[in-house]
Amino acid sequence: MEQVIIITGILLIILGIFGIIRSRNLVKIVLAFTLFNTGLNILMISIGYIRNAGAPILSQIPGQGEIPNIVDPVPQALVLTAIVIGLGVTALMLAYVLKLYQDKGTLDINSFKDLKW
Amino acid sequence: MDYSISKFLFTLLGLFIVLNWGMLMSSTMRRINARVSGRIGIPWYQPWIDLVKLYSMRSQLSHGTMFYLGPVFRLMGGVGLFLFMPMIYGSQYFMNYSFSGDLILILYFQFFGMLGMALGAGEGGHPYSAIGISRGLSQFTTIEVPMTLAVISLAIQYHTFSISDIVAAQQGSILNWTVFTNPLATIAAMLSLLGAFGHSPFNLVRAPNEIPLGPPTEYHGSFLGVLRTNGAILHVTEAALFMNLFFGGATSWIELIIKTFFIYFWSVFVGTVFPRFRIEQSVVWFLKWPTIIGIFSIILFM
Amino acid sequence: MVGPIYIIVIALGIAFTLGLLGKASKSAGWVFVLAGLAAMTFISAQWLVALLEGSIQGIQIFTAGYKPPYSISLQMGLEEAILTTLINSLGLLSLLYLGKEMVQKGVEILMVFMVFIMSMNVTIMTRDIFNLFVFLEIETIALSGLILLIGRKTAFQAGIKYLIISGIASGLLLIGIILAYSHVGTLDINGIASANNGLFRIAPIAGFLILISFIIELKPFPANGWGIDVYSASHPGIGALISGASATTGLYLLYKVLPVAGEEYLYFITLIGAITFIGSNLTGTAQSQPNRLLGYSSIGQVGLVTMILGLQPILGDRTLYLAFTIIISHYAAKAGLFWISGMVNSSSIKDWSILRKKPLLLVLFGAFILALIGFPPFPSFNGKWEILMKLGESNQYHWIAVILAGSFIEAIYLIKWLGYAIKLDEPVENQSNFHLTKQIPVWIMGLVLFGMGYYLNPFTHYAEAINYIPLLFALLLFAIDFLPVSIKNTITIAGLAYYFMLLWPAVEGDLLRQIFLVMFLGGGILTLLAGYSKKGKRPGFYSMAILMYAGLAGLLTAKGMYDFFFSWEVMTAGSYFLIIRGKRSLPHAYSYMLFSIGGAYLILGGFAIAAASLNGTSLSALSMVTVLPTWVYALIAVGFMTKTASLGLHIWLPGAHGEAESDVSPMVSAILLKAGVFGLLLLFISIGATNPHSQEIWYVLGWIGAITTLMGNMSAAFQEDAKRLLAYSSIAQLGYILFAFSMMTHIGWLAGFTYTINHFLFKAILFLIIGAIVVKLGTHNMYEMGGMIKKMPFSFIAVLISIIVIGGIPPLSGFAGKWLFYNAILEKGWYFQGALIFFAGIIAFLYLFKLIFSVFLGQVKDNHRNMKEISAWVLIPSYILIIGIMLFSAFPKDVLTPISEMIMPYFTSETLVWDGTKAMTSMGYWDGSTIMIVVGTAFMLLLGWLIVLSAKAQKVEQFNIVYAAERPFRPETTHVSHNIYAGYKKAIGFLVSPVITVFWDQASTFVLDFAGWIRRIYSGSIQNYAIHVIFYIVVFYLISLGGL
Amino acid sequence: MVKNTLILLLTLGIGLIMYDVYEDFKFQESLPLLGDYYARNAASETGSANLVTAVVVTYRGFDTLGEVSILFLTASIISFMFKYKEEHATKKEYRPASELLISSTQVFTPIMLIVGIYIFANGHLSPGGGFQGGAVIASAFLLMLLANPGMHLSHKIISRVESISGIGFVLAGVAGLVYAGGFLDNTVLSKGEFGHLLSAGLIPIIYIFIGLKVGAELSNIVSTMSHLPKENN
Repeated sequence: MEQVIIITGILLIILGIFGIIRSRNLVKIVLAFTLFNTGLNILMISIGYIRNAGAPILSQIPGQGEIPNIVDPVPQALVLTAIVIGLGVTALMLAYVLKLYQDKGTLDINSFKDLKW
Repeated sequence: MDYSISKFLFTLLGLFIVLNWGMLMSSTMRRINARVSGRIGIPWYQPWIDLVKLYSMRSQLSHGTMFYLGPVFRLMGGVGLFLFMPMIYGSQYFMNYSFSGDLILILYFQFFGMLGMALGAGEGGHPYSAIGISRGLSQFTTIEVPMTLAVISLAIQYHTFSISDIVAAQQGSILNWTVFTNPLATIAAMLSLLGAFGHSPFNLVRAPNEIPLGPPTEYHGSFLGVLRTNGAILHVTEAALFMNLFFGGATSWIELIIKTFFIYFWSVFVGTVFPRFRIEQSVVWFLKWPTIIGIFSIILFM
Repeated sequence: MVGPIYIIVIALGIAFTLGLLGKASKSAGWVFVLAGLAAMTFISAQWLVALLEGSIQGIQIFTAGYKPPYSISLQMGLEEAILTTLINSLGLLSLLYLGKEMVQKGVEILMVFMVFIMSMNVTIMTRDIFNLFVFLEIETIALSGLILLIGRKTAFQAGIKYLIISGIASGLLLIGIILAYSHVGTLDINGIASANNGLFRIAPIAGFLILISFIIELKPFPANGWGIDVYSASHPGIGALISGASATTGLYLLYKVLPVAGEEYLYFITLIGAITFIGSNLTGTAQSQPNRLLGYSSIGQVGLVTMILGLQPILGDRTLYLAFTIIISHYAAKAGLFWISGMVNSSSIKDWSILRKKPLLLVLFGAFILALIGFPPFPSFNGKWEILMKLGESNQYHWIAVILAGSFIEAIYLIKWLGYAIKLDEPVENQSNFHLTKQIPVWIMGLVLFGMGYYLNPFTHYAEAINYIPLLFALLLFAIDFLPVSIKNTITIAGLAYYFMLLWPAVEGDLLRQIFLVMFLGGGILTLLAGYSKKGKRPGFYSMAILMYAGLAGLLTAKGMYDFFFSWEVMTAGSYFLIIRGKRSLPHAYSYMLFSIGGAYLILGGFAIAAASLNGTSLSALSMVTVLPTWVYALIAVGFMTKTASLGLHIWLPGAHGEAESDVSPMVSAILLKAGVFGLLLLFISIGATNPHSQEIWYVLGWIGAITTLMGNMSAAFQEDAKRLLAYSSIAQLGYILFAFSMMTHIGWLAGFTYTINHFLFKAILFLIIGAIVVKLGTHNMYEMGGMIKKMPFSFIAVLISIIVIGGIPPLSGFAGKWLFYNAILEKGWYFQGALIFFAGIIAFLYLFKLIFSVFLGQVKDNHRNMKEISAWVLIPSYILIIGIMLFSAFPKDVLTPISEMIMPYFTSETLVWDGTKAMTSMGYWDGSTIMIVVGTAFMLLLGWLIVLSAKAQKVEQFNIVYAAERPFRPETTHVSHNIYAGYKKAIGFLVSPVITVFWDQASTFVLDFAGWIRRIYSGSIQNYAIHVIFYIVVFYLISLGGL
Repeated sequence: MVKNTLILLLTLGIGLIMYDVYEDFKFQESLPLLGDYYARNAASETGSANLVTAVVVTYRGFDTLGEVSILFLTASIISFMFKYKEEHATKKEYRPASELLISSTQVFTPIMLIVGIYIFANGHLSPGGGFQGGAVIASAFLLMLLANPGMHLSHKIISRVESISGIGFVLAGVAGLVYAGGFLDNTVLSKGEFGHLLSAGLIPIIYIFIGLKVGAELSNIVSTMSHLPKENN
C-alpha cells in the first residue's frame, strides 16, 4: 500500500517535469509545476510514515524513556513549509503569466523570445 | 699593422696601377664589343681622354650637399675595397690595409659606395636616378644570394675568412685553385659576378643604349670624372677579389693583370651574347640556378 | 558584539515595518532601509574585524535554544563573516546607487530588496539544509521581484524563466533533502556530512540531487540561458547584486553542501566549472550588449571558482583563500561594471566611449576589466598565479590549459570593450546619467579592488618582493593629471632618473641587467625628452608610461617567477595604454594586447609546469626543470616571442608601432621589444647551452628568427607608410636577435648583444625623428614627402647614420654585428639559415634607401616648402644616441670585452680574442678602430680631391633637371617614390603575401562564428531552457551515477 | 519531431533518476534520530501537544519565519507588479454576483472568520495552525470579493495588519533571544498546563501572528489580482 503512495508521488513528479518541458502554454506549464510540487509533497509526507503509528499529537507529556507511538513529526513540518513555499511560487508564476498575457495577448511560449543570444 | 708613410706610398702606387689598368681594360672591352657588332670602336686611350675632359669641365652644378658628397662616397667605396684587399700575394706592401678586416669587410664595404651614390643621385631629384637605384638595389639583393652561398662554402672549405689565407691555401699547383677544388661555389660566384659588373643581360640599372638612365643621370663634369675613376678601380678590385677567392690569387702584377682580364672578359663575353633582362626576370634568374648551385656547393662541404 | 541573528531581525523588522509607512513617505522608506542595511553591514563587519584580529572565535547560534540537530543553527565564522560583509555592503551600495529608482517605485520593492539581502545572509550562515532550501527559495522569489525594477516588458519573460528553472532545481533539492533525512535522520549539514563518513551514508542519488540543484542555481554552461536573460533584462544595479552577491552566495553554498554529496563528485565539479568557464566566455565573445556581456562574464567567473572548489584535493587548505581572491575581484569589478553600465545606459558596448567625459570612471573601468582578466596588482592575479603553480606541482596540466584558455577568451571581449571605451567616437545621442550617488558606489568598489589587492598580497607568499613604489608614483601622476605636459614630463623624467639610481646598486656586478637597465630606464629618459615638444595635457600618458617603465625595471630586479611575471603584466598593461593613444590605434592595440596576454599565459603555463619539478619558483629553478622540460622551455620561449614579434606572432607589431604617437613608437620599439629579448636571455641562460632537452627548440627558433628577418625586411621594402616601414624593420631586427641568441654559442651571443644594443640605438633615433616628421608633415605616406634634406639637415644626418648602422656598412657598429654573425654561423654550422639572414640583410637596403630617399631626397612637395627643422627636443635625444653609436663603432672592444666575459661562464669556450683593437676568431679578424681610421683618412683625402676639382660648384634651384625633354615644375611627377620596387614585388613579392595575417584573421573569425553558433542555443524559449536544464541534469546523472 | 523525441528521452532520463529515488526510498521502521528526539522531548520542552506545531514554531521556527517572508514577498511583488496599472485604471463595471452567492456569503463569512481564528489559535493543541487558519480567513475575503466584485478591501488596513503581525513575530523571536535560550524560543512565557489553550509559551501567540499575517497577505494577493483592469496594452 505504501508503495502506491510513493509511485503516485514519483509519477506526479515525472509528469510535472514532462509537462514543463512539453507544454507550449504558459498556464499549462504552471499547472505542470504544481503537479511536480504535489508529487514532491506526497513523497515527503510518506517518508515520515510508520506503519500503525498515530498522529504526532500527544495527549500527555511522555515520561522518561517512553517513546510515544507516533509517526515522525519532522516531515510533516517540512511539508507544511514546502506547501506554503509552493503556494507562494505558484502565485507569483501566475501573476507573471497574467502580466505576460497582458503584454502579448497570448500564452504561447514561443511569443516570448525577446531575450536571446 | 703598418701605418708608415712608405706603406702609404706603395699603396698609392698600387692604386695608380689599378686605376690605369682598369681604364685600359675597359677600353679594350669596348673595342671587343664593337668588333663583335661589326664596328671599329674607340681608341684604346679614349678613357684617359674622357677623364681629362671631365675633370677640366668648367660648368659645375650641385643639387645640394648630399649630391656633392655622393661621388665622394662612391669613390671611397672603390678605394676602400682596394685598401682592404690584398692585391699581390706575398708582397708586404701590396697587401694594402687588409689587416683591418677580412672577406666580410670587403663584402660589406661594397655597400658604402653604393649607398652614397644612391643618396647623392637621390638628391639630384631626377626621376630616372630613383628608378635606376631602385632597380639596381632590387637586382643587387639577389646577386648577393649566390655570392653569399659561395663565400660560406669557401669559408667551410678553408675554415677562414681571411683572403690572404684563402690565397695561401691555393698556392702550389693550379689544381689547388678553388675553381678546381670547389667548382660549384666558383660557378655560383661567377654567375653572380655577371650581375655585379652590370653588363648585359643585367644592365637594366643603367640601360646604356637608350635614354640616359641610372644613378649618374644628373652627374657631369668632375663629379662624373670621380665616378669614372671609381669605375676603373672598382672593376679591377672586384675582379681581383674573384681572382683571390677562386683563381689562386696573384703573386705579381703581371699575373694579376692577366687573371683580372679574363675574369672581366667573362662578363663582357656573356654580355655580348645575351640580351637584356627586365628587372623581375633578372631577380628570379639569380634566385634560381646560381642559388641552387650555391646551395649544393655548401651541401658538398657540410 | 551584536549577534548575527540581529542581521535577520533588523532586515525582517524593517521589511515588515515598511508596510506601516504607507505611500506618503517614499523616500523615508528608502532612508530607513538604507539605515537598516548600514546596521547589517556594521554587524557583519564587526564580526569580520574581530575574527580577523583573532580576538574571538567563530560562534554557532542555536535558534530556539536547542542544540543542532534538534533546532536550526546558524554559524558565524570567518568565512561567513567575510561573505555577509560583502553581501551587506554590496546591498548598501546598491541601494545607494538605485536610490532614485527605488524611491520612485515605492515601498514594496524596498521590502523585496531588504528580504533579498537578508535571505542571502541566512543561506550563508545556516547549517540546516532544509532551512537553506527555504531561504534559497526566498532569494529566488525576491530576485524574481527585483528583476521587475526596471519596468521593461522583457523583465517579465526573464522572471518567469527564472522562476520555472529554479523551481525545478529546488524541487530536486527537496527530494535530495528528504532522501538524506530518511537515511541519516538529521537535517544538519554537519550531521549529514559526518554521517557520510560513518555508517549511515546517504544514498548517492540523494547526494546527486542536492548537488545538481546547487549547480543549476550557479547557471552552468550551457544550461544557463535563463540566467543570462535575467542579467540582460534586469536593471544594471540589480545585475550588480546578482553578480556580486547572489553568485558569491551560490558558490559558497556549493562549497557548503559538497561534503554532503561526497568527495567523489569533486572531479565533476571541476569539469562543470571548466566547461562553464570556457563555454560562457566563448559565447561572450560574440556579444555586444553590455549587461548581457557582463552576464556571460559573470557566469564564466563563477565557472572558474567552481573549478577551484572542485580542485580542493590539489589546492588543499588554500582552496578558500584562492577562491576568495577570484571572488573578491569579481565582486568588486563586476559590481562596478554593472553600475557603470547603468550610468552609460546604452544597449551597445560601442557607446561606452561616453565614459571619456568622466576620466575617473574610465580609469576605474580599465581597472575593473584588468582585474577580471587577472592583471596585477589585483587579487585575482595572485589567485590565478598560485592556482596554476599548485596545479603544476600536481601535474594537472589539462586544468592549467583550461584556466589559461578561459582567461584568454575572456580577455578577447573585455579588452575589445575597453578599447571601444578609450578610442571610439562618442555616441551622437546618449541617455547616460552620471549622477553623483551613482558614481560614489563605483568609486568605493574601485577602492575596494585596489585595497584588497594591497591587503591580500601578504597572503601569497610569493608576493613578498613586490615593489609598490612605482605603482604609487603612477597613481600620483594620475592625481596631478591636470598639470601641463612640461611639468609632468619633468616629474616623470626625474622619477625615472631617481629610480634608475635606486636600482643601479641592485644590479651592480650583473652586467646583463645593467645593460638592460640602461636601455630600459636610460632609453626611457631619452625618449621622454622628446615629450617636451608636445603641447596640451596628454591626459593619462605619464601614469601609463611610468607603469610600463616600472614593469620593465621590475623584470630586471625580479628574483622569482612571481615578481617577474608581475612586472611583465604591469609592463603589458602600461604599454597597451600607451599604444592605444595613437589616432588609429584601436585595432592594433587590441591585437597587441591579445598577443601579449596570450604570450603571458604561455609563459605562465610554462612557469606552472616548471613548478612541477618542485625546485621552487625562483627564476633559477628554470635551470633544473625535470618534468617535461622541452614543453616548459618551448612554452616560455613562445610566450616571450609574442613580445619580440617573431614570425607568426608578429602581426600586431606593424600597426601598433606604426600608429602609435610619435614619441610612443620609440618607447615601444626601441625599448619595449627588448623586454622580450631579456626574457629570452634569462630563459636561455637558465636552460644552459648543453641542455639536452632544448636543442630542437633552438634549432626551430633559429629558423624562425631567420625567416622572420627575411619576411620583415621584405615587407618593410614594400611599405609606403614611413612608420610601418620602421615597424617591419623592428620585426626583422628582432629576428636577427632571436637567431643570434638561439645559436647558443659564445660568439653568437656576442652578435646578439651587438644587435640588441644597435637596435636600441638606431631604432630610437629613427622612430623619434621619423615620428616627429610624420607629425610635422601631417602624413604617414612617404610618397607625399620629399626633399626634406634642405629643411631638416640635422634629421637627415641622424637618419643617415642610423641607416648605415642598420645596413651593417663599415665602419659603423652595424658591421660589428654582421662580422660576428658570419663567424658565429660558420662556427655553429647553420649555413642555410645564415644565408637567409644575409640575403635578408641585403634586402634591408631596399627599405633603407626608400626611407631616406623618399623622405629627405628628391623634390620638395609644394605644401612643404615652408617646413622647418623638427623640434630640438627630438633632436637632442637623437644626437645623444648618435654619440652612443659613434663610441660603440670606434671602441667596440670596450663594449664587447665585458659582455664577452659576462657570458663566458655559460659556454664552454671563448672564441673571440682581442689583439689590441683587433678582434680575432678562428675564422677571421676585424679591427674596428683601424677601419675607422683608414676609412676616415681616405674619405677626407677624397673629399679634398673633389673640393679641389669643383670648389666652385654652383647651387641650382629645385627642378633644375630635364626629364623627357621637359623641365618639370611639379614635384609629384618627378619624385619617384610610390611602389618603387614594383619589379621586385612582381618577382618575389608573393613571399610576403599576408598568409599569417590571413591565418589570424580567419582564426578570430572562426572563434566569433563559433561563438555565434553556440549562442544560438539560447533561443529565448522557456521550453528550450527547461529542456537544457533537464538535459544537463540527465547527462550529469548518467555520467556520474549511471555508469556512463 | 527531433524535439519531441528529445523530450521523450529526457522524460525517460528523469524517470531513470526517479527510479533510483524509488529504489532508495525506504519506509521507516522506527523514528529516526530527529523524530525520536521530538517524540520524547518536544512535548515537555515546548509544552505543545501538537508535535508538528512544536517543530514548526519552535524547533524549526526559523524556517517558519522564512515561510512567512515568502508569502510576504509574493504579496509585495504581486502588488508591485500591478500597482502601476492600478493607479491608472479607470473604474470598472462588474457583472453583479448571483443572489445565491451574496446570501451565502453573508452567512458564511463570519463563520469562516471564526473558524480561521479557531484554527490558528488552537494550532498547538490540534491539527492546524497559522497557515491553515490564515488561508481560511483569506478565503473568507475571497468569498466576499466574489460576492461583491466592486468592493475595495482597504489596503491600508491589510498592510497594517500584515506589518504589525510580522513585526510581532520577529519581536517574539527576539524575546526568545533575550529572555530565553535563543531566537524564537517559546519558553519566554510559561509553558502553562499541557493541553490547554493558554499553554506552550509563545507558540499560540506566534501562531496568531502568523495566522493574521498569512490571512492578510493572501487577502492582499487576492484583492490585488481581482482589481486588475480587463485589457491593458
